[in-house]
Amino acid sequence: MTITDTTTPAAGATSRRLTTAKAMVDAIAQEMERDPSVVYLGEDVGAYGGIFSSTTGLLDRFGPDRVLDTPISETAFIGLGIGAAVEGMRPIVELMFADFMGVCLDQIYNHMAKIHFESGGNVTVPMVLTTAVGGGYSDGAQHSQCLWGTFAHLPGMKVVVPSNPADAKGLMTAAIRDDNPVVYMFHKGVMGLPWMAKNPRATAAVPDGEHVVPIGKAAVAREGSDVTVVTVSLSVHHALDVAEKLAGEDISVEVLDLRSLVPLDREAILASVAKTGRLVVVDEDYLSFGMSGEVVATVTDHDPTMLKAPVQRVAAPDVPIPYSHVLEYAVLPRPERIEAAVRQAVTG
Amino acid sequence: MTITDTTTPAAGATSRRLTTAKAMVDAIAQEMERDPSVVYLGEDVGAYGGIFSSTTGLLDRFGPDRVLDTPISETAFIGLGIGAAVEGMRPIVELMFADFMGVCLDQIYNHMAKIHFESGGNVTVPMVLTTAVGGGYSDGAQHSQCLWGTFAHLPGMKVVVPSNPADAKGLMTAAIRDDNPVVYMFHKGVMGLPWMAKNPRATAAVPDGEHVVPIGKAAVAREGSDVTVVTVSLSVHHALDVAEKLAGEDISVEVLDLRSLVPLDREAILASVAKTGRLVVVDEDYLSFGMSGEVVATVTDHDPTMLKAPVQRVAAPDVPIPYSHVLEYAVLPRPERIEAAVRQAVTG
Amino acid sequence: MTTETESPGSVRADSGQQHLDGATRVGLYETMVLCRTFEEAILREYHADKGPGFDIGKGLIPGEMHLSAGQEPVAAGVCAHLTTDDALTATHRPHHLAIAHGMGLRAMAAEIFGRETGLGRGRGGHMHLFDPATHFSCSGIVAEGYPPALGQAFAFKRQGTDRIAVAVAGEGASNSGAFHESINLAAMWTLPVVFVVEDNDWAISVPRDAATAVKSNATRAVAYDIPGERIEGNDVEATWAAAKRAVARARAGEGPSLIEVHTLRLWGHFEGDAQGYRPELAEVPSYDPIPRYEQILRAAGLLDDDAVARAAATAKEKVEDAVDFAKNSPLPDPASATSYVFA
Amino acid sequence: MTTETESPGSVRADSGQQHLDGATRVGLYETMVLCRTFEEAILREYHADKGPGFDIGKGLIPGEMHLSAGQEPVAAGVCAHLTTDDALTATHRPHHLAIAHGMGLRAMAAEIFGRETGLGRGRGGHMHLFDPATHFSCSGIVAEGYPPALGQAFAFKRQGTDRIAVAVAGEGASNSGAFHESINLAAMWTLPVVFVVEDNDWAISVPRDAATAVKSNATRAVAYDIPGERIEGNDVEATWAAAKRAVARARAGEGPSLIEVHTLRLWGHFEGDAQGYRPELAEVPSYDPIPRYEQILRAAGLLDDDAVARAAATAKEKVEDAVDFAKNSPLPDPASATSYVFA
Ligand SMILES: Cc1ncc(C[n+]2csc(CCOP(=O)(O)OP(=O)(O)O)c2C)c(N)n1
Ligand SMILES: Cc1ncc(C[n+]2csc(CCOP(=O)(O)OP(=O)(O)O)c2C)c(N)n1
Ligand SMILES: [Mg+2]
Ligand SMILES: [Mg+2]
Repeated sequence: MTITDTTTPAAGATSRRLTTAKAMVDAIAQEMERDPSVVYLGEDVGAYGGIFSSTTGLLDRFGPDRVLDTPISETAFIGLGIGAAVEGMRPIVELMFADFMGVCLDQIYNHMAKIHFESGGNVTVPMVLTTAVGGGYSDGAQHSQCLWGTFAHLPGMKVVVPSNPADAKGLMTAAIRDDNPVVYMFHKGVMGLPWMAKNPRATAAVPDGEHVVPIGKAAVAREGSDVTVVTVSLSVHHALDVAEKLAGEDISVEVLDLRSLVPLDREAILASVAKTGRLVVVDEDYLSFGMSGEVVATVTDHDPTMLKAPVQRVAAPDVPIPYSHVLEYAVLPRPERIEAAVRQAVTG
Repeated sequence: MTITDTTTPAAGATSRRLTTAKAMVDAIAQEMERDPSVVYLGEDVGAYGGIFSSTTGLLDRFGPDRVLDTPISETAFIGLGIGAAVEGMRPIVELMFADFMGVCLDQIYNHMAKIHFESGGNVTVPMVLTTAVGGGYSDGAQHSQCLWGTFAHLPGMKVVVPSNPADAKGLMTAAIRDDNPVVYMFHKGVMGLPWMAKNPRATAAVPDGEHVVPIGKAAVAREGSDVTVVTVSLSVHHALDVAEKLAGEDISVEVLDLRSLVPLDREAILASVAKTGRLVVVDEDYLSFGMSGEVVATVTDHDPTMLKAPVQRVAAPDVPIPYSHVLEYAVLPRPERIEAAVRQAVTG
Repeated sequence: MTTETESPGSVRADSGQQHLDGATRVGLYETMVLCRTFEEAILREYHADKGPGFDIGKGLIPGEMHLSAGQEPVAAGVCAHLTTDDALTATHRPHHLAIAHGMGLRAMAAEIFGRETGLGRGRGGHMHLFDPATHFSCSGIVAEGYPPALGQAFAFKRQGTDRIAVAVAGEGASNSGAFHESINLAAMWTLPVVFVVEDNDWAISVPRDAATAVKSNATRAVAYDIPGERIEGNDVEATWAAAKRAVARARAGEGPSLIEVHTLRLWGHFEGDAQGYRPELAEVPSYDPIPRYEQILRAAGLLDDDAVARAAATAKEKVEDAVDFAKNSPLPDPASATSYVFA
Repeated sequence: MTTETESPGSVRADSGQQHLDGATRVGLYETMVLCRTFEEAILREYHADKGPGFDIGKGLIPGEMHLSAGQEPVAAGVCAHLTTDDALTATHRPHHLAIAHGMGLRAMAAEIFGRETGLGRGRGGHMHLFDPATHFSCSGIVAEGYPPALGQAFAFKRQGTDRIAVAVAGEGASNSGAFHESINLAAMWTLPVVFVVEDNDWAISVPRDAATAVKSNATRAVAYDIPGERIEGNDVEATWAAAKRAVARARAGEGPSLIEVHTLRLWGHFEGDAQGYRPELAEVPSYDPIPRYEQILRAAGLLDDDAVARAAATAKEKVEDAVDFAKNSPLPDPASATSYVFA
């Protein structure tokens, strides 16, 4: 077993190159093998293997008692997961798109997230809620959102947002073993799906065997000294691309992959900003009242004078995600917008 | 008619002293009188008059065709409001507690909030969603939340949060007349209910006749020069109490009542912080990924060097609202916590 | 398979008395008395120090208080067939069900008083009673207590036991989405759940007739192809009999059933509710099911003055012990207010 | 009140042909052909430039694409009774309903191509067609198109008109909370709504039998005391007849009805769906309702080769005109990406 808090597998461990989706399934399969109380439920998670390949092969391997297709009754089947978790199982329940949270958010945030607290710690809800997020392929305003800011605002659930295959495996293993509810938000654009444009980083080395990435530790995806880019998920890939490009111009960009919003690794944010004094936050979720503000406030809670220049926030500008490609790309934090923000930060 | 962007009624207008609840009803009744397309629907809004007196007397005055008790089917009746608004009515729909949003958020944020955008501006949804928020009376984790950060994060709806009777009336009038969906969040603690502890400010002068407070303009509830407290709703009352108290010690506190989160009056925040250089954000909603971070980021987007000291954020510390009075008061932004934060800000 | 499946929507006329022996009948009575005694004590303590006037946030028991007086027949009739290994999910009005299901009164009372010794260390309050020992839970969100019961039933089934889950909601809740989704899923997966609807005619101030398109929620069982029964008259014995069938069906692995009991909200929706909207208000006390059942058992020779007094005294003793325990328990430490968010 | 109320859950055997005159029957056929022709054109354009390989985000029509081929009988049969003053709310699979309801093909196509001339100026896309002219809307969230229809019906009723709203969802949607809440509320408030369930046997890869506890959703009408009918065989004329009754009832102020049509998903759930989960895949094309209806009308002497060719040509012309219009329309200006959030 490897335990790592960086994206590089521990020395000595063997590894294979996998897509993020396969790495995620790898973790689930290993945990299902290890622990009979792990089951996976959701829509089209059986024969279909998950619309975004989050469960491919699991039905064949573990059968319909462990991998269950549900009716389109998110409130009922997420609630079912909660009750099963309360009775000692470790269900993984898939909400097909995070955009659908509105049909079942009561089970998620008034029950899954609060029971442990309301019970004074006497009841645990060891459940993983997996859900697909993100846009970039013209799926319109109801199928393209990230919404992690919404989940992270509501206390009682951990919120994990992997950006790459190794983390997808390691964070999934940690999520399943966690005694708390964990929302595991996978961006379609990092899954490495054959039918969707992807960054080359969506396929990478993944440690074999057990691999755990502790929840709550950010990763310095790239070290740098001039400016800090704090981000998560697909935007990590874009930020790394931008950092590589600007390295040629002697702009040294540090990219911090938060990996989870809850817990938020505030120390890592402060450590990086202490070094660079310049901050760009890249968030594919909506700009206002979300992650980008929280990252900024982490700094100003501590010491606003760490910031040598205005913070650049690159996010979806408080507009529903438009369908038309040209409009969608105008609102997403595409590399061009990130690059412009980084340049602004270093010159500002 | 008076149009005002301060909390003081325009000179010359007559006024009466009303509770916030009565002021809200006053606006609704005037608009129902004026516009037959205005209806009010929700649970217990008829004979009961609204659990928090949001509709007292309306049934008697306008009859059951205009003031409609609904089944406990929030998804259905909020959706009904949306469809009616699309066809030219101006429904006001009450979600009894904001805490219940999870049973109907899909209608709210995937439909009410997005239809105008998705239709390229061709369809309008002139609907008001009223909802009670806030704690302080031991109603536990599912009935005490503010959650305005959640609503404000999701684009497409205005989010109004009145703190006092005159604004409650003026913002309600504006909300009903607005061609956009407006979420009108009234804190139980500002309603002036006879059966709940209240701040004396919950009863105040309210202009007679038509009274409109434009949505999106913050109010300087108290001028000051040493430190800015940015807040909303019940916390405005507490902040004013603290400001009064500290005035005796020659600490001059400016209190900014945002009045709406969407639109957010960023100019008002910047103007005040430019003057004081010190910022305290008081938010009864959860600390992280919410309003407090957004207020801070408003400053750092512009110029972080405006901040002479760490920002103090006084909010619910990412914990579900506890039932037991001693615990609840420990997590709410009570005057003591605000006072301590203000002192820290001015000395820090 | 019980006979109800043949006609799932029909209302059963026989109250089932023939199945009950004397001890069981007296037991039902005693359970009802214990529930009522508890509620009366809470009522007293709740109002003891809300004044001057009525301030909901004041007193030893602050906050909303939904008491269940009048609905004891449901709790007694259903829970008689359960052990504490079975799960029960209740609503914002949970006390009678918690007590009938065997929850320890001390920890329950202490939670209602917001004490560190409470079931939830004072974090939950009266709408949030979580008791791992009796697999009891409740929720303040209407109808949203149904879905978690499915998961408890799912786990019990997986574990190869005959344990079941009972999910309770009010008639108002039967128009919520969670009701529909839960029953369909339980039916599809043949989960050992008994769905119970407590029809007390009111959802706060909204009468059943203004909210529910059918006269009987048993009719809705048809929509899921499961047995459904409606019990009229707040009849504890008929409830007992219907629950017996439904519980047996669930334990036998035959899947869920739905039982609606026409019961009575003897008091207001919550304390402080003046009930101005309730036309039959003056008559309500005359419908109280406990004196009525007492008369029946007296007539059957199963109760006399002595037995009635003994039941009252026993209940009083247990309840006052719990209330004393609660009042003498420490309040939580404010410094611990942020604990227990995560395990 | 129509006779269905006597036995709301029963399946009607008569397809209603006797009510249809020849022109109506040919009209139904032509509507179906128009819908199909549109879908075939979208299919062609959608796949024209997704390669190399298949990249869902690429091409003139990017994103998810849910086509309705096979479900034309529902659209034709229901919409024949509507005018564009009536409202219709559809699902993620909306094209057939939009077309049968009279939506302008140019603005519709332009929206699907993401153009500034589209119904939503390219903001919405194929799951978000909003047309004030025909009171048409749709939603990508399963079952959540039902509630807004209630409000349209509510407004129409208030306005004293006999306009109605039709709400359409798939059989998979019938297990969602919004389905239940909406029908109950419409029944309670006697709203002029016709609820339609398109049962195409599948919810993506999940078969109806694995999701819905009853064989017929008409049965669920019982749970709301409204008439319910299920049409077997993807029968456009039976659908027409059932819709006629339901629409008349709604217009007469008698309240909602529920109609389930057993229809056919001729293609994948969305484009790119290999349908490996679908055992009967090979036979599916043989169930195509359009050739089958064509045979019936030929046998009845209402269609011949010429008429069939004419219908095809007319449809093709309209559709290709719309597609050309769309392709020749300007893309939105990226600088306007943040417009239209607020009015
Ligand atoms: C989803 C939701 N909507 C509204 C409420 C507010 N509320 C609390 S109890 C209640 C009435 C419930 O009626 P019923 O289900 O009949 O239960 P009863 O109170 O009669 O026991 C309402 C509307 C809530 N708690 N949750
Ligand atoms: C609330 C919600 N859950 C899940 C989905 C994902 N989803 C889209 S279509 C679909 C299947 C819908 O099945 P059905 O209602 O039968 O309609 P059909 O696709 O067969 O026309 C699912 C699960 C969704 N859009 N909304
Ligand atoms: Mg009730
Ligand atoms: Mg289907």
